[in-house]
Amino acid sequence: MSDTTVKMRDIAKDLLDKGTVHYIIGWEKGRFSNQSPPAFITSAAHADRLIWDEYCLASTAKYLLDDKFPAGKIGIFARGCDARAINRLIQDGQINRENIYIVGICCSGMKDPATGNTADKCQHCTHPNPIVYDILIGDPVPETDKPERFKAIEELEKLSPDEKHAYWSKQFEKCIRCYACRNVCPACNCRECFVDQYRVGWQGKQNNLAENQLFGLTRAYHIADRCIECGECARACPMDLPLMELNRKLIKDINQLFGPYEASLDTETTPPLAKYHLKDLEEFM
Amino acid sequence: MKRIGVFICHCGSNIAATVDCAKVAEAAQAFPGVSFSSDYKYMCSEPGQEFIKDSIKKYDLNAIVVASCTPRMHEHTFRKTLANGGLNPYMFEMTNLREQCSWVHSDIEKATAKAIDLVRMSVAKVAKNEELFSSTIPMHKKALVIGAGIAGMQAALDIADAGHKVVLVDREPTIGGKMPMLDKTFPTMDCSACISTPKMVEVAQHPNIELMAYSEVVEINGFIGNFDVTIKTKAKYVDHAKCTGCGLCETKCPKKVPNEYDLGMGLRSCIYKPFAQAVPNKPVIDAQNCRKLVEGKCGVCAKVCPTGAIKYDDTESFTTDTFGAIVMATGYDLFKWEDVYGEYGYGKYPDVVTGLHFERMVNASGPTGGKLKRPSDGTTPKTVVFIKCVGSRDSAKGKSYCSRACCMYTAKHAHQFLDKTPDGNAYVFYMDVRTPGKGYDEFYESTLRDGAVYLRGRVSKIYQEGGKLIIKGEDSLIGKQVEVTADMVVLATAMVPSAGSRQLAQTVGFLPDLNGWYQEAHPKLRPVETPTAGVFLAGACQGPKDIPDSVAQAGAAAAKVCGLLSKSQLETNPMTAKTNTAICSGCGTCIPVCPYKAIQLESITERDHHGHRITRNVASVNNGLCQGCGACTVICRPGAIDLQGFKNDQILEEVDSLWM
Amino acid sequence: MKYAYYPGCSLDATGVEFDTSNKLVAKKMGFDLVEIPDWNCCGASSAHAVNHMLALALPARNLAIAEAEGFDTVAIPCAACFARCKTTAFEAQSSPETKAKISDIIEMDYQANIEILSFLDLLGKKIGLDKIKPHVIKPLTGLKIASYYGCLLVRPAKIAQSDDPENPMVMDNIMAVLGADPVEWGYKTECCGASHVMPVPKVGQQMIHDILKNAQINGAEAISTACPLCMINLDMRQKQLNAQLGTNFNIPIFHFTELVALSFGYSPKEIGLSKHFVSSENLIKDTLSTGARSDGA
Amino acid sequence: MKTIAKSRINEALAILAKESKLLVPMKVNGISKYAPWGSEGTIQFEEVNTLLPPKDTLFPHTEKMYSYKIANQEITELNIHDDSAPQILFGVRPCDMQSIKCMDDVFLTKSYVDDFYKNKREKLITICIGCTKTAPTCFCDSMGVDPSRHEAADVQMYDLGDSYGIEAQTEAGQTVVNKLQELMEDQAGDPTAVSCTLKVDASGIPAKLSTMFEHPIWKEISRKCIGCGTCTYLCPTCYCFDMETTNNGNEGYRFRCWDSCMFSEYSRMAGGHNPRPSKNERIRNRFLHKLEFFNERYGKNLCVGCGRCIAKCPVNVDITLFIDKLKEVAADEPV
Amino acid sequence: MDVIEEQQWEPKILAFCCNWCAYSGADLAGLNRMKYPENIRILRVPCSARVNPQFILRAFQKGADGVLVAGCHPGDCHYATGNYYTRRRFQVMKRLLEYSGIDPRRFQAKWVSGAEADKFRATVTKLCEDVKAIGPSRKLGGSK
Repeated sequence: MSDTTVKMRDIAKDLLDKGTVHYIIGWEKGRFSNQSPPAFITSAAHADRLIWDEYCLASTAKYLLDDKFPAGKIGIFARGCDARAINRLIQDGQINRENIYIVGICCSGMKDPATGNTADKCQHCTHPNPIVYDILIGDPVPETDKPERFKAIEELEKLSPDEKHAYWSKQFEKCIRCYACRNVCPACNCRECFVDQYRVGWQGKQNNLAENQLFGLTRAYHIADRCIECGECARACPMDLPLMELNRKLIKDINQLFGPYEASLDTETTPPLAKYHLKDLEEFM
Repeated sequence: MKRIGVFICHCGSNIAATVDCAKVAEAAQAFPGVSFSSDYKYMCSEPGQEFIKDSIKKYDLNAIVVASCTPRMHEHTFRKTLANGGLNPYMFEMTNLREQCSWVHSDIEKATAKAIDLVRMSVAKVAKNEELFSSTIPMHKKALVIGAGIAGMQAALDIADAGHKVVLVDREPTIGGKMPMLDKTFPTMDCSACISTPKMVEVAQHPNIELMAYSEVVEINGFIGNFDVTIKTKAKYVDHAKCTGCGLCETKCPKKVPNEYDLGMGLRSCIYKPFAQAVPNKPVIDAQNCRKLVEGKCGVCAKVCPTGAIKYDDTESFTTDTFGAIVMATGYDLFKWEDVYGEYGYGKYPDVVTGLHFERMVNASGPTGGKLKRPSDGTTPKTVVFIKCVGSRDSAKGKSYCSRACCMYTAKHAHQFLDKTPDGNAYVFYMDVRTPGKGYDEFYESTLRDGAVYLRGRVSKIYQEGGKLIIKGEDSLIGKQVEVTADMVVLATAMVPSAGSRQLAQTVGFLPDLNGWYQEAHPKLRPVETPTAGVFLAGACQGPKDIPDSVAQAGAAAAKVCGLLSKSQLETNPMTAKTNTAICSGCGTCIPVCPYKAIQLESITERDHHGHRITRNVASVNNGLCQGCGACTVICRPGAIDLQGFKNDQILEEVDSLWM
Repeated sequence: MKYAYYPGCSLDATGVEFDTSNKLVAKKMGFDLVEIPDWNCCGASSAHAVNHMLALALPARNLAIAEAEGFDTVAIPCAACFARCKTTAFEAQSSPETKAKISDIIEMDYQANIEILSFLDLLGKKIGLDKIKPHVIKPLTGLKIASYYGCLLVRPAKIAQSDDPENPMVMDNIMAVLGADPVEWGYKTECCGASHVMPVPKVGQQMIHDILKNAQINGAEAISTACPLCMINLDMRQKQLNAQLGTNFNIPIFHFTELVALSFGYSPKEIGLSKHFVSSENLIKDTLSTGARSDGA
Repeated sequence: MKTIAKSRINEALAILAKESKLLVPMKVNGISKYAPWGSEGTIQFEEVNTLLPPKDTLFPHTEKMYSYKIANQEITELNIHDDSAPQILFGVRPCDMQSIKCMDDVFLTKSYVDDFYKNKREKLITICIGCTKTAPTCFCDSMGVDPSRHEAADVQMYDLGDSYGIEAQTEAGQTVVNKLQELMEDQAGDPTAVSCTLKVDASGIPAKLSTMFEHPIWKEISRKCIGCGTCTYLCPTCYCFDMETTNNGNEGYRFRCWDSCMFSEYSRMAGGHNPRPSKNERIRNRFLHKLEFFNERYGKNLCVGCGRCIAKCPVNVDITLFIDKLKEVAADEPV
Repeated sequence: MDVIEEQQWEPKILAFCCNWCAYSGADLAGLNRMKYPENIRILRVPCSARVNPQFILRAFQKGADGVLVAGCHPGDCHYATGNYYTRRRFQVMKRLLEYSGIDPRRFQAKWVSGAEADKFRATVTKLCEDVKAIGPSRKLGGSK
């Protein structure tokens, strides 16, 4: 058992015993050895269910949306990605920092349950260490800004319009509109998603290439300047759509057009599309 | 269920010549929701409008589309028609068949096809229209003018003369601003004080103007028609109710300090009026220097004051009031050249002065009684060099803009100097001479005839040698370096926004431009308005101006204010943004996007799906402030905030209708 | 403390006494000047007019060596060398491409992160006046001195990054610490015209003349310089000037470190003041004697 | 028994593909599903199961129902849509075969007959192939399904190593088999029986659940659910759908498309009230439907143990773990 | 679409115009009787900042052959700052469309003042020519 696991359990016990938090969100083992799904520990007695291993893939932060008005503090174990997700939710006015107690964990990446290789979402992680926490477990792991994470996008950009269209059609034909991408995404924190607003008619309900792609592009645009690159959407997608190739495209362009920006490193900086500069670039206007 | 009426206008032959109106009407008849459709020669004509009203009754129509000219022309006309016909005026859409179809196309078949599409769009949209009602907001018939320079005074007078109450605020102990400091005004050379001080008196005596000198606006809330303003009046230490302004205290005050009004070139007592004709013509005590207030000693003024007006325990006071409109007239300051122009000596050479110093020196009521004397040794300068664009049009050291007045006052200064010093030499270093104004160029010509030497080029260095100033520069016309030995140098320093104006703008709720000048609502069409409804601009606070321009703009701003104050209440435009609180998650992304600060988070209490009472934030739009641009609707991902009249579903329907 | 030291060609020749006094001062103040091994000419005065990349590559090589040797600061006495090095660093820092090109040419990795200081800034700013003061045992009390910076130490402003392009004060401050009395004058940063005296003597001489004259008028007994070229130019040509323009200049010119060294107690002989064209013997005698007196034995 | 050598299977498929649309397990565009034979991709007879269930052959993700035309606010034309055609579902696994039985119950019995389904079902021939190996997530035998065969299939096939054993189980099946006569030979050999490694004891569950509607267990197991539709859309038996109309000016059509009881707006009513406001109620509904309600109405579980939801749930909500947990807790005692 | 249709195909181009600049620019073009292709359909919005990128996606989904968004020049926005947001939104959007395989020439955003009738004419004419050159739109997620 890793000493991170031990620390997690001790901290959880302590927090729950002291009543600092009334429950804490972490991970536990699933039925199979390559499954470590999220866990909700409500009493110190259950703290030993907590586990930290290479299959803790799911993000913990999004669950805070299920309990926006908590009876007491919520404890949460957070890695770099979870911490940024928490910032996202705070900046979007969905949760209060005072309501949560963050146990930061420095994370050196997870494995893909299918292949056992480093999970895609972790391969391109630029912030493995939590940027916000109340206490921290482990020593910070080295961080790099991984410019190579835009390689795939640059490759796609080289294709002709027809090839691009073919590529994305092939992808969105697969989409079954289960909305797992949306539901795991910390930037998708609307009370009612545009796809559910049939009266307004943003999005048709039929499952066909056109509607699927409309959904995909719209969602990508909605999170364009707020995506924290946790990669959960791509991981959760049962049809293996390369969703980060959409998100990173937008991130790449926004950085290029309006200057380097990484979402949710703090809770103050206004996202690039919600502000402007008089001297902004004009490519074609 | 909508019962839509469609009316296709021939506009004589303007439309009918290129568009088969009957065919369009026929096609429209088949559009979903259309109950009646027809074409007509002139929809805007009296009978045309009657036709609409009759059809509304006859066919029980509840939404109307008129396809004619541009809505920018007749939208309002037809809205009224609907109202008279008993429909809500906003159950209306207009199709632009003239400017955007018949006039720009010649192929009848294609133009008609396009016309049918355009009408289909309007029908699709109107099918989603909802009744809108404009609310009204009360108009407080009182104006606030901030800054009592020539622009502020002029605006106040014009508004007051129109019979409206005005409060005129200035932070200085006297009103008047910079103009009374000047000696003469170009191009007419009439005495500046002689034409400005009477205005000051007029302001003071006007029954509709309440003067608040030595006061500052500290807080502004509310919106057009209802600005709640808090004004701070600084401690004067003199009870102006008792004071008669006899001036005895000033003569007896034992301590003298440099006089700001003379830019420190002269002295004043610590209980003082900035200058003889100050308005109000009563003194204040300078708390930083008064011995009584600083050391507790002295108290001479209190002893000598015949009316016992001295009040050492005076404190600052706050007043609050509500105004319908605000005029910003905060004017300008002079660019701090000493901070950056090292080549001119960073201000360490006493005989390098600004134009305003020069004004005070040649001013009969100035520190030298109108005699031109070198600050260093009091001798009369024989050779004076004038340098223009010090801080203006110089993005390297100062501002990139032109300060507009300098060319003229420099010409005036050169003229005045040569006038006072027959055997003197005036050199003017310039980049360009800009004299766009009535009688301006003639004046410049006359200055040349007076003998002023204009050198086209920049000065690279000023230094002292013996008692003299050496000015090294370039004459770009002969392409040579020139060196002038002079007794005095006068710098035409740039105009910059007056200190604190940016902060004040934020208090009011709009942003200054890149240079800190107040940004007009539209550079061409709304030059005296600000983006904030009910707030107007007068004078140099909007950008460098000379006196006539400032006065003219003040008049314009006043006219706008009078227009507002003549109403007892304002109809708000109902086509404003509106929040669907059920969808709004209170993320607040829309707030910074609104140029009018019309959106705020407000907390609402409701029961959640499990019946628990919860209190959460939602965006709320103040439709007194909202101007209906719709920027917020796009930033709102779930479309919780939507623009009435241009709702998301309306526009989507329009788009879809094109591909039916 | 160790600093890389780039003397440049002139300190091997006309400015040798500058080099000497620099080293004396360093010795007394207890910091090491380590000459950059195998340094080459910085190319000043000709290269940049001929080939842009060459003008960048020449100084870059020296800087790269210094970087490789592990120095974080290089001190450069010669104003021209200083200007060239700063320019190189500036261009490399502002464009990765340029940096890469340079490194490619010199076949060394030039990081462009070593700090480049004029000897003036090294003493007056980096090390600091308070470190100089304690060593002043023979104050130059009352010596009216005009601090002359010339052009290359302050221009172009965004490259030279002097304390103030229009009115620099470093040297004046140092002089004050030495007990001298820096005069307020107008020609601190005017060009001395060194490059004109050969091709167009008239222009060059006039420029020298103006500097000397202005210093004189403002009561300077001597001029302190921070550039070997200015130094030689102002010093060597006074006689010629007097002949040509009928003036009678006799103003001693110093490398500023010579004056520092003097106040540190080194003898004119050690410093090599005798190499100057305009003799400073009497002036120094008087000054030091008054200094001695004001020391108040 | 009658067999066909694996080497000749393509000939068999070619014959079957003559008269009707032939669907076979394939990996197309990275996703394994039942695709028309010959489409671009790789055939996967040896794989245990497809990622996508065969349910859309009978119950398409999006299904046009009828189209209409309007003039002057009156309906002028109304066309019922029927795109049913002869189909053969080849190589379907027993669990998925069971799921078709479940859907038959829903769409064809208890006095309601859904014509859109019926038309397709009647024209469908099912050729089931018994499993010789199982995936870690397979638990069909715990749900009463025999992994090696399914009686409801028209034709049952067995993997005998280098040949397939073939048995017709219905008339329709027999006619199909007859077409393959010349490819078939007689051969001894009996199918290897397999059983799943993942086991759960589902006995007595329906009865127990019927008393547990308010039990705290729901809150506990639903907590980690993210409310996406992965489980329902990959589930071979989930048959919930929504009906919508697309209106395009004066014409339009009505369609139905899959919906998921896991979506919050699935149960949201026009007025905004939602009887299943949180995932707590939604998970409860889904599991009760699978393991109780359906049992009460049709006498079988609506879970066939294919394990797709276990394999693909992004947060590993696991129906088998739930069943295990049910065993532990007493109906009245809170967890 | 078959050959015959191909020949008589006329592109349909949707133009979002802000009420204060682009739309009045279009009006002025009419006033001056300038001629431009019939393929343009103008949709009036108060400000270019009201144009939701989703509208553009929708248009391409429905089969628009080209889309134009036109607003006031920066600094001239009737609502002071609207078009600054437009500028950011659509630079990003254009790149996303291109990335999704929609020929960049099909989407344009342009500044057209109320006085620039000719710029409006030129813009829509060019857009129309470009689109005609590329051929019928391959619908977003659809086929030609």
